[in-house]
Formats: sequence, structure tokens, C-alpha cells
Amino acid sequence: MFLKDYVGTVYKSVRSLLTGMKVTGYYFTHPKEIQTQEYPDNRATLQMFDRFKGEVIMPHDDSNEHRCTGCQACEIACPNGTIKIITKQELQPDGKKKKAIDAFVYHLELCTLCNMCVSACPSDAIKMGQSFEHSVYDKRQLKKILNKPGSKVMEGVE
Amino acid sequence: MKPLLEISLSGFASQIDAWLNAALGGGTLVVATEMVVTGVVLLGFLVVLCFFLGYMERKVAGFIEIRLGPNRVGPKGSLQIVADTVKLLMKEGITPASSDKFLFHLAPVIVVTAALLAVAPIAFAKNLQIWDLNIGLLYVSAVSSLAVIGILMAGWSSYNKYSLLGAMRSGAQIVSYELSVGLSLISIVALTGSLKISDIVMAQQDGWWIFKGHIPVLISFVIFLIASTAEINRAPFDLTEAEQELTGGYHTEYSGMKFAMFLLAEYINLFVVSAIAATIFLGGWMPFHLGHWQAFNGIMDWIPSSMWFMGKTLFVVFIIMQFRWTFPRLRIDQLLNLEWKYLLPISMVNTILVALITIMGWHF
Amino acid sequence: MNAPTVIFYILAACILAFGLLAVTVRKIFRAAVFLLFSLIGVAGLYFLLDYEFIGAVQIIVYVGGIVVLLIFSIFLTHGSGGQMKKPRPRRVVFGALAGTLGASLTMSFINNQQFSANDKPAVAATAGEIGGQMLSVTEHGYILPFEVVSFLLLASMIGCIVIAVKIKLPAQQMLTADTDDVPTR
Amino acid sequence: MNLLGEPEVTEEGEFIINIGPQHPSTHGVLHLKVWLDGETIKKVEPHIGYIHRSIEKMSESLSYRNFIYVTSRMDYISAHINNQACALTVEKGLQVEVPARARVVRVLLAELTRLASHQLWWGCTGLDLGAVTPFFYAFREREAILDIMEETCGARLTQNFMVPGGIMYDIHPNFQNRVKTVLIQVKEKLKEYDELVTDNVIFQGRVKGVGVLTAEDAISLGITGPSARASGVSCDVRKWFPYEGYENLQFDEVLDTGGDCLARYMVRMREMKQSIHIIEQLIDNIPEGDFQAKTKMVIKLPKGEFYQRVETARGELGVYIVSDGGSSPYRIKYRTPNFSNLWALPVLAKNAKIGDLISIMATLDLIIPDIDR
Repeated sequence: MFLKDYVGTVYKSVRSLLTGMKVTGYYFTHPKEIQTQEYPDNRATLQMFDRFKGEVIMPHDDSNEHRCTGCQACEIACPNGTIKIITKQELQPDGKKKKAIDAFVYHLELCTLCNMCVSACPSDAIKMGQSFEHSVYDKRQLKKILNKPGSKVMEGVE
Repeated sequence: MKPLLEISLSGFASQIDAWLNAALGGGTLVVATEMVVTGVVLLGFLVVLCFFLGYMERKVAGFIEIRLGPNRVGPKGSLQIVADTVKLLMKEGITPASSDKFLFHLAPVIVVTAALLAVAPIAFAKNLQIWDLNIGLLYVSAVSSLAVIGILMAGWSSYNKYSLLGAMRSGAQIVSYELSVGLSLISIVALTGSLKISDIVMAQQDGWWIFKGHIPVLISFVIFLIASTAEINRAPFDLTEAEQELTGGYHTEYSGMKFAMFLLAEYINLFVVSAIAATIFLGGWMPFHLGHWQAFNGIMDWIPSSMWFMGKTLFVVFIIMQFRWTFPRLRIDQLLNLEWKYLLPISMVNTILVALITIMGWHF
Repeated sequence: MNAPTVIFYILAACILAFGLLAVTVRKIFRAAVFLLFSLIGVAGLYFLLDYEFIGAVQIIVYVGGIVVLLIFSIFLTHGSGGQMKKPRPRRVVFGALAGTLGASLTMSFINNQQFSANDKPAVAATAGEIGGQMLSVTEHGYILPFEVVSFLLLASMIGCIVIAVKIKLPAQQMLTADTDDVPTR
Repeated sequence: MNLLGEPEVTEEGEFIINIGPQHPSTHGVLHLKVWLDGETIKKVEPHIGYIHRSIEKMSESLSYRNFIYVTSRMDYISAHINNQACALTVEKGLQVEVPARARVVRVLLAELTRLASHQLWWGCTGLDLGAVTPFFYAFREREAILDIMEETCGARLTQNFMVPGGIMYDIHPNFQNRVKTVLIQVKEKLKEYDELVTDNVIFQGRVKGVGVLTAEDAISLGITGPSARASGVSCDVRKWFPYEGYENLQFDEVLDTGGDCLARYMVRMREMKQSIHIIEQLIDNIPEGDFQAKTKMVIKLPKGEFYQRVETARGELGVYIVSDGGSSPYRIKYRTPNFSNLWALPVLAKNAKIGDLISIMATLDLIIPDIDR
């Protein structure tokens, strides 16, 4: 009886070990199963999902115009104080003064990419960009000014 | 059919011997020169072999783990291990302040020396053996027991509790698993009637022991694989290092060159164990023959003997590597249970069976 | 002077030096390591004499077995890392005396006895031959020494177990007391 | 004496060893002070606080919309379920009706998160026990699930997909197809998991009968989740306090009676199958309609206290908000599962071997940032 149990244990153990080795052996002999993406080499073909949240960007059109009015809704919506909007008073052609952004300061190093600023924006001025290669040697380089120099707000965006 | 590549290395060696005798006038100087030359050649071979084994391990691990393994340095990543070695050599060797410095520095040397000594009686090819001493197998198992001293020394002198625990584990592990290794060696020694490596290989001229010796030899092959994996401290028996438990065990405190020496010893041991398994169970450099089928045997003879030896050895190396990347680690008490409750009784009964086979002449 | 002589003197010097270090060094672990080297040197002598079997057995038994056990017991003692106390001068003197006496006794025996060179043909040291000699009960058989050695090793093993087993007497007594108190139904 | 002047060996001859704060198997900065007698553990003392980021205090200074995203960093493996708990609490306070579509998508994503989390746990368990390969196999399936997350939510780990009153945006058109493909893949590979690890004799030896947690201990220590259910304590929040329509779904609460590491392992393996079952029920029945209820731009909760519990992959997560009527919580308390589950460790590891400690930690599935918050 004892001997039967003993042999049974040995048999079952060896069989379970061989089953495990069969699994790893299968993968060893099937290189097609390899999942690795050779990342820096496939940069040209690498496509992120269109909703991927990589960083906050501010789209500009061909005539260097953006849609940000400087209402600071995003600044309020941000949980981490990532966005800081510096406004200025701009002289309109009709002589009136109008609030406009001087600098849309975006601290990528503080950003948790929660999308709150984008959903808070009333004029769709900012959106999430697909870039994900953010590593820099100096943290200060992560502080970005999103509006391009010399850009101004689009016509008709209030 | 003549082998494809038949460099008679023994002839080559005797030529060198004759030339040296002529040049140096014989005597002690020749012996000394020959020793130095052999040592240098062997060391070079082993270092290259270890590079290869390291590369092989990473590639095997990579393919098993559905990744590519090293693929950046050199063609297909083959120089990765060279780059790693250079890195290790350039690194600062840190010695813990409270360690026993003398023993701390000595330990890796002893481990490597023990590993190197065990290479001596291995038959690499037909007529290529450094020292064919008449107790070859006993010598290997004797010399390999030196390594445990090095590990104990390393663990104790590091002044680190993880290291000490690892060393304690290794002592218990190696001392007990030596028994099973010895018994499975004995089954082949009984069949061959000799401890000499060349005799054992020649006895397999008409078939390897694993085919000739029925199931008992198969069992002792499996036991040898398991027990020797444990004896060289490889996963799933790597309790002395046990990264997840002891963060590196006995070599936690080692860095740079001295760490590289432990690594070198690990791979040499892996090679030695696989070579012994290939020699005693799989016929060493003997080609694979199938009865009296002359055409087939001729083709097999055409492959050089060194290729046969290396092929068989690498096959065993692969199996041991697959063990490592498939199984979880045992616990220390299970490790000892496995030895004392399963491997040792089975191999004892097995030895008796083999003795019976030998006496009755039941083997082929 | 030929190579074997040179090697012999090197080995002899090593054995002596490491043996001396093993008894004089004041760190216990180091002493064990020097003892190990000394024993390896002896094994080297056997190899030099072409007694490979005895050399290998020397390594297996003394190095792989006894020194490992020694080191294990050193691990199990507390304060094994520290330096031992300097021995008292009287002990040093007596120790040296005992050592010299033993050595001179051995030397005198060797010098007084005629050790003639063996004229018997050398036994081929194959595995079968060694096995046969080991188990032979005839006049020149080695069965008695073999058994004595295994007895010694068995005794040392039992000794090790006895030392390693921790006897927790109070706990056991409590346990028995508890079981005694259980009322019988 | 070590650097702190503490003795390394106690008077009873016990060896004191520090596992962590940096150690390969604590999965983070957990510090365990362990008293050893040879290889046997006499006592374990967890020292926590190495990754304390005061998320509770931080939440009190943020608005009700914003504090949700901070909680992704507590149990980052099931970030989505953390966010869900917060959103549910705010919704409870606001008395807002969440559209049916949003509820179904939330449950779908929560179950996918649970699946991914259990897969990571499975891989890490293998890794902790010395088998490196399962880790990579687990990540292959987890990667497929994270791809779904990335496509629909825009991020892989900290999805930030919850807003009070619904979800941030509608599901991606590919969502249903992708989920179905992944489910087929996962179901197929679960068999392979069993072959590679569950049935392995070494693995069985490492977990069977190790670290037995009794039901009484589990209740008195406040253990929740799979770790408690393995001891036979029925504590699935989805069954007892259903939320988000779990009451309408067909699924079993996975229970085991062993209480040992193997039971905890098996409970999680079976929970994966239950999660797949739940997803299969919902994936073809996502109702049409809005994905977000209308809420005010600045949310103000009425004065009072609100509590909501959810079942994360590791146990019960409770969010307790005290509101003074303002636009940010007056006080927030998170009842995180891992903090409670950690205290099973000293009980379980007593008289275990060092190797057992690793199995116990692996099967308790501790996430260190969730302990410290």
C-alpha cells in the first residue's frame, strides 16, 4: 500500500514536471509566438491608439492661430497645478482691449494625464497628443509653452 | 567512411612533445612547459565556452519566455556576454567593511579552482583528454566537493545575514545531493567495471548505456540530472542564491571581478556536469550507431567525434537550462525531503537492480 | 633534482606551513580553512605517488566531509567571527613540546625500522581491483580497516546529530504535565 | 550590533533579519523585520510608511471631480476600480442617476481590470516562487487587456476614465470585438497556466498547507477579497452590497475552505473565470444611450457623510467622504484592502520557513502603495 502510494507520487510528480516542460518546450520551438516589439527600430511604423494620452498639446492651424481664449477653465480643472495661463491685454483693431494668452505654460513633469483639462475646455483649444517619448536629461525641459510664438487666437472663438 | 574533420589531436600533442623535447633537451622543463601550454589552452577554451553558455542561456530563456533575448551587441546579440564581462571587469570591487577580507578574496578563487580541476579527466574528443587517470569519475566527484568550501567561505566572510543563510543552505544541499550523484555514477561504473573515463566511453562502442542498460540506467540518468542540477546550485535548486528570498545568497556582497568568477565557476560546473552525463550515459564522443546498418553508421562516423561530444553535452546543458526556466524553486525542507525520501532510496534500489543486471549480464 | 622532488618539497612545505597556521591562527574559521589546505596538500602527495584512489578518497572524506562539518559547527557557535584569546604561555610551551615529542617518536620509528622496497608486482588500481581488495577477508584484505573507518564515520555522524538536536526540556516537561492532567473518562 | 545599535541576535538566539525596504519579493518598499530561528520564522513585524504620499489629505484639497484621479495611484493595478469607488461615492452624494450604458461599460472595464490584475498576480506569484517564465506569459494576456484599456480610455494603467455621473467618453468602436478576441485568448491560455504552474508538483509543495488563515482570524483581522474567501469567509461586496447592477448579473462568489496559499491561489484562478463569465454576459448587451449624466461644472456635495464600498481585485475598498457642503471634501478616508490584508502576514508567517514567507506574501497579493497611501 505504502509502495503503491510512493510510486504513484513519483509518477504524478514526474508527469507534472514533464507537462510543464512541454509548455516551455513548445514556446522554445515556436519562435512565432515571440511577443517582443523591437521598439526604437519600429518607430516609423509604431502607431499609438488615437485616444492615447501622451501629453497636452495645443493645435495650431496654418496661419499660426490657436483656439485658446485664456479662460483658465483648464487651469482650474487640473488636479495638480500642471497648467498655468499667463494672460495679457491685447489691443483689438476696433480699439477695444481683449484678454488673450501670453503663455500657456504646461508642466509635463506634474501632469497625470487625466484628461480633465481637455474635457473642461469650452473652445476645444487643447487636446491629448500621442507622443510618448518624454525622457530628458534636465527636468526643466519638461516645462513647455504650448502656444507658438507669435500665434494668436482664431477668429470667432470666444 | 572517414570523419569529416579528423585532426588527430593526440598526434598533434605528441608532435609538440617531440619538438619541445628536442628544443629543451627533455626533462622537467618540458613537463613544465607542457603544463603551462595545456593550462593556457584550456583556460582559453573554457572562457570561450562560458561566453557561449551564457549566450545560450539568455537565448534559451528568451525563446522560452516569448522574447528575443540579447539581440543588440554583435550579430544576433552574440557579443552581449562579452560586453557584460567587460562591464564586470571594469566595475569597482566592493569589499564590505566588516568582512573577513582574506577569506572574502579567497572564496571565489577556490570556487573557480575547484570547477577548473574537475575539467581535467573529461574526454573532449577521440584521443583528446588532458588526464585520463584511472579513477576519473571518483576524481570528478571528489574535486567538485571542494566548491562547497568556497561557497561556505564566501557566505561566512561577507558579514551579511543573507549570505550566511545562503551558505548554510548550500552546505546541507551539496553534501546530501552528492550521495545521489555518487550512486547514479556507481550504476554506470558497475556496468563498465571501470572508473576510467576512456574505458567508460569505449564500453559504449556498440551502443550508449542509456540504450543498453534498460530502465535502471534511464532512472539513474534522470536522478543524475536532478541531483547534479542541485549540486551545481542551479534553479530549481538555487536555494543558495534564491534571489526572491535571499537577494543573492552567498554572493550578495560580491561585485565586479569576484562576482564574475562565481559566474564563471557556475558555467564551468554546468559544463562539467553535462559533459559527465554525456560521457557516461550518452557515450561521450562515440557516434550514434544503429545495429549493423553500415550505411547509417558510416554517416554517423563521418561526423567528427568532438562534434558528437559537444552536441551531447549541449543537449544536456539545454535540458538543465529548461529546468531552470520552467520550474519554481523548492523550499529548503522540501529539497532535503526530495533527496532523502525520494532520490536516495530510488537510486539505492536502482543500484541494486543495476548490479543484478551486471552480474546476470542482462544488458545488451 | 627532478620535477617530482621539487613538487614533493613544495607540497611538504605547504602541508607544514598550513598545518602550523591552522594551530596558531586566532580566527577559528581561518584555522579551518588552513586545515583544509593542509589536507589538500596531503591529497596532492598521494596524487604525486600515483595513488589517485587514496588521493580522491582523502579529498572526499576529509575535505568534502570533515572540514565541511567543522565549518558547519563553527557556523553554529556564536561569536565565530571574533579573534580567540591569546593562549597562555604555558599552554604554548606544552603544545610545542607535545608536537615535537610526537614528531620525534615517529621519526625514531621510521629510522629504526627497515622499510624495504616492495618487491611484489604493483596491483593495477582499477575499480574492480580496488573493490575486491576492499571487501577481501583474506590475509591482505582491507575489510577490517574499511569497517573501522565506516564505524568512525558513523560515530561522528551520530555525534553531529546529537549536537545539532536542540533539547527543549522545559517545553517537553510542560507538555507531559498537560497530558497527565487530562482527566480520564 | 547593526548601524542602528540594535542587536542582531536576540537573547533567545534568534537571528534578526530585515527583509526590505528594498527586496526583490516585497514588490515595493515594504520593510519586514523578521526574527529567525535557523530557517524558521518566529516573528514578523511589518514596518510601513516608506511610500506614504498622503493621498487622503491630498484628496481633501481637491475638488470632487479631481480627487478621483489621485486614487489611481493607490492600488495602481486596479486603478479603474478605485476610480469607480470614488465616482460612486460622489454620485451617491449627488443623488444622480448614472445612464445604463455608462454603468455597463464601467462594470465591463472593472472586470477587465480584475482579470488583468489577477494575471499580473499570477505572473508575480510564479516569479516569487522562482519560476520566471509565468511572468512573461501572464504579461502577454495582460498586454492584450491593457490594449483595450488604451484604445478606449487612452491610458494603460491609470485609466482615469471615470467622471461623476458616467464615463469620460464613449467606448471605442472596436471595443466589443477586441474584448471578444481577448476573452477567447485568455480562456485558452488559462489551461496553459494550469499546466505550467498550478499542476506543477514543486509549486503545489510550496503552497499546499502553507500559511493557513482560519476564518476566525480572517474576520477578526478584517481580511477581505480573495484572501478571505479562500478561508471560507463570504465577503464579496458585489454579492452582499451590489452596486452598478451587479445584482442583475449571473456569477458565483468564489469560495474555498482551505485557507492556505493554495486555496488563495485557486480562488484567484477561479475568479478569473468568473470575470470572464461576467464580461461575456455584458459584452453583447451594452445598452444604447448617453454615457454621462449631466452634472454641474463645480460639484458640491450636500452636508453629510457618504460611504461606498466596492470589490477591487484585492478586497473591499471603502471610500468615506464627510462633506461640509463645500466644493471639496471635508474629510476623506479610504479603507484600502491591502492595508488590512497586510496584517495577516505576521499571523501566517509565524513558524513558517523563509520560503513560505515569500509564498504567503505572493498569495496575499499585497500592493505596497495601497498599504501606505
